[in-house]
Amino acid sequence: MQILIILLQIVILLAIVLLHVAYTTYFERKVIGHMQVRLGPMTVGWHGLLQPIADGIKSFFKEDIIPEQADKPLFLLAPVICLVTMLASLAVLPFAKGWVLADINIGLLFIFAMSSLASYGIILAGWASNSKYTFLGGMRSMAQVISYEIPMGMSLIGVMMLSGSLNLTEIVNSQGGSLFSIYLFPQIIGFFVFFVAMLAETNRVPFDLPEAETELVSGYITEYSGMRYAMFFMAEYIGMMVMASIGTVCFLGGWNGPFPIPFFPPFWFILKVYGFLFLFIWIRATLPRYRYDQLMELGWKLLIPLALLNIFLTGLFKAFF
Amino acid sequence: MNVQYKPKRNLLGTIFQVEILQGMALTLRKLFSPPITRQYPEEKPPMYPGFRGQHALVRDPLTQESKCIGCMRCATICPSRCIHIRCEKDTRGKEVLQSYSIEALRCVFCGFCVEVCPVGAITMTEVFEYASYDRESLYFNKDALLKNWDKFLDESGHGEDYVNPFWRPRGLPEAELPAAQRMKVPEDWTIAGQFIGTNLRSPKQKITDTHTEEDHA
Amino acid sequence: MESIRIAEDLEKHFPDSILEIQVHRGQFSAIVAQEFILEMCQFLKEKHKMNHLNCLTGVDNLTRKGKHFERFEVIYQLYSIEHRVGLRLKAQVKDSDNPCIDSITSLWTGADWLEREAFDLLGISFNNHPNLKRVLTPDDWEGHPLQKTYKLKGNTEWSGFTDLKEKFKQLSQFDFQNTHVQEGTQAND
Amino acid sequence: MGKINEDLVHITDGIKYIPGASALVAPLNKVINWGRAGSIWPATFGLACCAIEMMVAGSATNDLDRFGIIFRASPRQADCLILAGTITKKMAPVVRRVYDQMPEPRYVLAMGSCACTGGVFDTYSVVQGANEFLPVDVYIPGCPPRPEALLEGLMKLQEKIMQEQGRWSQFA
Amino acid sequence: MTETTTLSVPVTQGDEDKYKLRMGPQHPATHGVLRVDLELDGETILDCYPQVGYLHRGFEKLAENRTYAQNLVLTDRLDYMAAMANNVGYCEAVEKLLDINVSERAKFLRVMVCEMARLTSHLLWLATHALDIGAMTVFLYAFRERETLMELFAELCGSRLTNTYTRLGGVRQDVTHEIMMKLDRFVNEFPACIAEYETLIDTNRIWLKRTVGIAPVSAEMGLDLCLTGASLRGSGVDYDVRKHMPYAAYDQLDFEVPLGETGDIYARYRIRMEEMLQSNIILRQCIEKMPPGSIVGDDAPDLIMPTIPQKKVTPDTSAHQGLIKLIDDRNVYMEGDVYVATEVPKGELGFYFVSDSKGKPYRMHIRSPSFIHIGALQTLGKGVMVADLIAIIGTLDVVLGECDR
Repeated sequence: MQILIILLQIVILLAIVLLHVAYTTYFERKVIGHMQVRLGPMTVGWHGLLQPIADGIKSFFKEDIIPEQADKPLFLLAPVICLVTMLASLAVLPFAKGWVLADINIGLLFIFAMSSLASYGIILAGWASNSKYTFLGGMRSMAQVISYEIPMGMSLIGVMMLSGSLNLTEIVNSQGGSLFSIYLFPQIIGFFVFFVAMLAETNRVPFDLPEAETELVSGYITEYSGMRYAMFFMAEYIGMMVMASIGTVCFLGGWNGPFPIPFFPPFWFILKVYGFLFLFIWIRATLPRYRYDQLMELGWKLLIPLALLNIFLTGLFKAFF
Repeated sequence: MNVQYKPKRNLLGTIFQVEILQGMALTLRKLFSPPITRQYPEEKPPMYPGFRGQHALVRDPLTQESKCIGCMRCATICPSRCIHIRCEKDTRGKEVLQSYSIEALRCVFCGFCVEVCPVGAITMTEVFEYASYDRESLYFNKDALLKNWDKFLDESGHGEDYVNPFWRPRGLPEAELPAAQRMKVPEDWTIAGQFIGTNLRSPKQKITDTHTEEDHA
Repeated sequence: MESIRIAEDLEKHFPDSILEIQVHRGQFSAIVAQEFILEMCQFLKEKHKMNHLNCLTGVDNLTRKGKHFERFEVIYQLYSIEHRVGLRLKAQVKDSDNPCIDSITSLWTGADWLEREAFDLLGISFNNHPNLKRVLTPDDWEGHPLQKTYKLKGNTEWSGFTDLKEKFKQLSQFDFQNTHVQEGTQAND
Repeated sequence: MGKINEDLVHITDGIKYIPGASALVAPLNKVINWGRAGSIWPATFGLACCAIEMMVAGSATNDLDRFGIIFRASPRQADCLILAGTITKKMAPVVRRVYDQMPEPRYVLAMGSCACTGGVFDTYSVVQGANEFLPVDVYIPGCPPRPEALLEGLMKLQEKIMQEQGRWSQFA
Repeated sequence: MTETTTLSVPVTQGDEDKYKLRMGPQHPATHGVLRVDLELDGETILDCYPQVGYLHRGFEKLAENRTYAQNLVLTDRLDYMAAMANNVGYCEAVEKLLDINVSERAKFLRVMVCEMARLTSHLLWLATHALDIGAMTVFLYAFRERETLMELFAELCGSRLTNTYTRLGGVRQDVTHEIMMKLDRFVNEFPACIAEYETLIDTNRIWLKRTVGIAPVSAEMGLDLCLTGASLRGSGVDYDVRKHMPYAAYDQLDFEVPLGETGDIYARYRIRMEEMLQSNIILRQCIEKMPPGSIVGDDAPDLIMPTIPQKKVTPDTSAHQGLIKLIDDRNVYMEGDVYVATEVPKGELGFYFVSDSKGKPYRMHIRSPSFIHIGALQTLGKGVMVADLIAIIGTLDVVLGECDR
């Protein structure tokens, strides 16, 4: 019975998240469209509301090409790795008090582990396609993910030090005593580092080098078509949501808000996640793209020292107050 | 003249990312400004007389036939050689147009044929929506070209006295035009009413011009 | 200094090579023999500061008659940005079957591609050119299109394109429309 | 399934396979066609002048995104090839290869005189019409066509897609 | 182009430590059908070989088979981002060759459309250059203003992109009051639009990082590579055909030529931005100084030019003959050759004509700036990174229609 309930929970969660993914693409197209003084999807459904569904149907019934020279098992495996790891990270996210599938003690670590694993999917995709652009995209992604995992982890150490726990629910709860009940202000440097690293982790502008359209065609997904491409696409957007959720949990006080909402506790959580997603899109509409070596430089020469500084300051704070 | 560069970013600007925030403020402002998109199938783009669109042969209101006299000038000038004309002598020894066809898919829409036509028989209409599933249907023969003209008149609401600026270019002295092209045109198509630089106008002209400008606005 | 003075100066230095100095619509050009073209360009570049190479191209004089004209000539249009004056050299290439002239890539790197183009379209080869290959037409193209003997529609079809048409014929049986029609006929049978 | 995949792997350039699905479920057919018509993704592939008008069609004034049309850089993710410009003989094999790399169902729009018939360039190096080496679905006249004419051509293509029967992928 | 099907394993083979990448002809950032063969070490380019010819349409051969008037149509398709400027360049050259006079008003109209074409071309350059570097919104903002100009072209001459506007001895259509009012409004609003683009990129740190100090070209190097236009002026060489060999009405107008110093991508970007403002100033002067009169010169030939020189035909002798007039007994088709250069947005566009006293050019050579700029890519592309190469292709502002002809 217990298992059935958990399964039901999983199914509900997946359904909601996947629907969200679909409509995040719609949201992105609409918002970027309006920022670029145009309209975005309009004709498929009322104001283009059925657009993601049409895209999904089309992708599902599209021919699935496996290049002759590709490493077939790995080629098939790569999108699955990407998607599954991203979906797995959803398990530990607390959407509200008690609204969590697996309330484990090392929640934060688990998410890191999963997002690192997801990069295997990308690397494998780049390798297995046996094409030059995908290979370059895969390599770029590998370097990028590795060098940005470090500042990201370090930026969250401050949060861990303040809350004294790796459990995400605990982290949310411990933010009560802070300024405005969020860790954003005491951890402002940490937040900055985390935010930049988050953009890099999810391959968003200005760090979208692995799939930089004008340089590498579509980077590591150049050779994927139809449903497999859609899986990468979904993984990317779920990744965005997971990262936004971590930001919400660690820096913005999770589901806590100015006043509680009856009947629907995750309201504030979801609102904050939407805020993050909007920020992602907003940045995409505004900024140009870094160069590969500059990206590395930023990660190693700026973000890691800043994160270390943050840890040092947080330590001082902990020691004296 | 040497290029002017903007001042270098200062420390405060570097820390608070001022220039990035300015850019983001701009995009956010645009999010709430009205989009400039024309919703095409519902809203048509503005069309101006003289647009070089689908070809048509003008149907003469008197004879209900084409005005073409078969002088071959259009076929001669056509840079892509897409106009094919066949003329035959009738019983009285007069050249009569037998067939006239335009391969619309080879045409480059330069308007030379309209320009050289001495009688204003061929024209390019403001119709541009005629994509097709095959090549054959875009090979217009004489009947198709005459039908194009009827369709254009129906859709555009122009009367039969429609004047294409390509038959009667603006800004040419009347004396230089052949008789068939001396048609009645709006005031500012003639030399007398043409636009003159704002610094060169006499004070009296300025008053009349502002009047016409208001009319246009 | 005006163009005519420069041309005269050039004639003074290379008396045997200058065949004629022409003026047409106010533009000066010197018809020169091909031997010392590199030296002449160097002279103009260094002494008269003609440091900008406007244009380098070739002409096939097969159907054009002139006093000094050979079958092929190479045109060098030079310009001095400092003195605002230009001069055109028209080098007559002697051998009409195997035209060959010195390359000026050592003076202007930019002449590299212009010479390749002249080679590609007219068949004039350039001595000491670093990379004299076809540039606009495919490597296995036959003939030089701008020669007067070459027809507008081409003398022969390029093999790459005939291959492609062959391939299209083979692959078109897999096209949706075609497979569909076949199925329809089968069903009727 | 397995056999199809083998077929796919063995055809080198023209990776394509249309399983002749004879049993049709009409509503499903309709839904698939609706999905396809509602999300035509053309490959980012400009050849010459018409490509500029294609870009204008994608820009704010006309906004192809309204119809769910977004340009994909990789032909693997594209559904439609807009031949925007003159196709030369040197370029033709490349165009063909891009087409071969696209997955079924795929469509071809010939935009402008040059792509349709070669236009004014009746010369040694220009292909006289894309249909010499590609199955073209829609011809758009104009040199170049207005961006709205391209939109009209795309809507003609949507109409064509909506009338298709049984153009399913290997899932069928 | 994605080279999946013919690839070998993409790793080091034997003692060769080079990774070969063929970029294009189908690639989003090659501005058409340019192909660049790269040899990479990681992401650094060791060798770079541009390959062109994928849009070689046989212009020059075709021109030898068409009359001078018909060839005007071809020039539209050269640099299709600024067809007007090509029309003007071609007509200036043919007028020089055949010794035809241009009316004063037509000269101003030509300058006007030339500068409008410069704006459309530079806006398109800005849009694609910014898109190449990843700023996608600039693309759409720049197209917004470009569209205003395109509609003005459509209103003026009936076509948006391939205008075929000029004629030998003048232009085809006069402007109307309405067009000039719209242009006036545009000229007033345009500096604000430039400021808008600059908000997004000009001082943006990522933009600066991607452009400052990348692929610097010194003055000597620029001359050696035969660069022209903004690419040469970015290195500080004061060479602008509009000032050096004034054509149309440029000698009657007051404008400046912006010059850079460093010759890197940023300098070229700044120059083009300044050039847009200068074009705006020229347009304002055109609105102010447009002289009255006919739009064609007194001895302008008819569109259908005779293949052999003709005696003077007065217009009224035959209405049938349309605009034939005044190819008088001067021998216009005199044997000879001319080279006439004009400043198009990309650089110096030169036409070299050889006439053999017939109605068709014996030889027409087009000195296209893009062709030479792509040739320079071979030198500039060495030692930079792949992402920089994209930026360099963008900053050279090449258009393949003009390059391949």
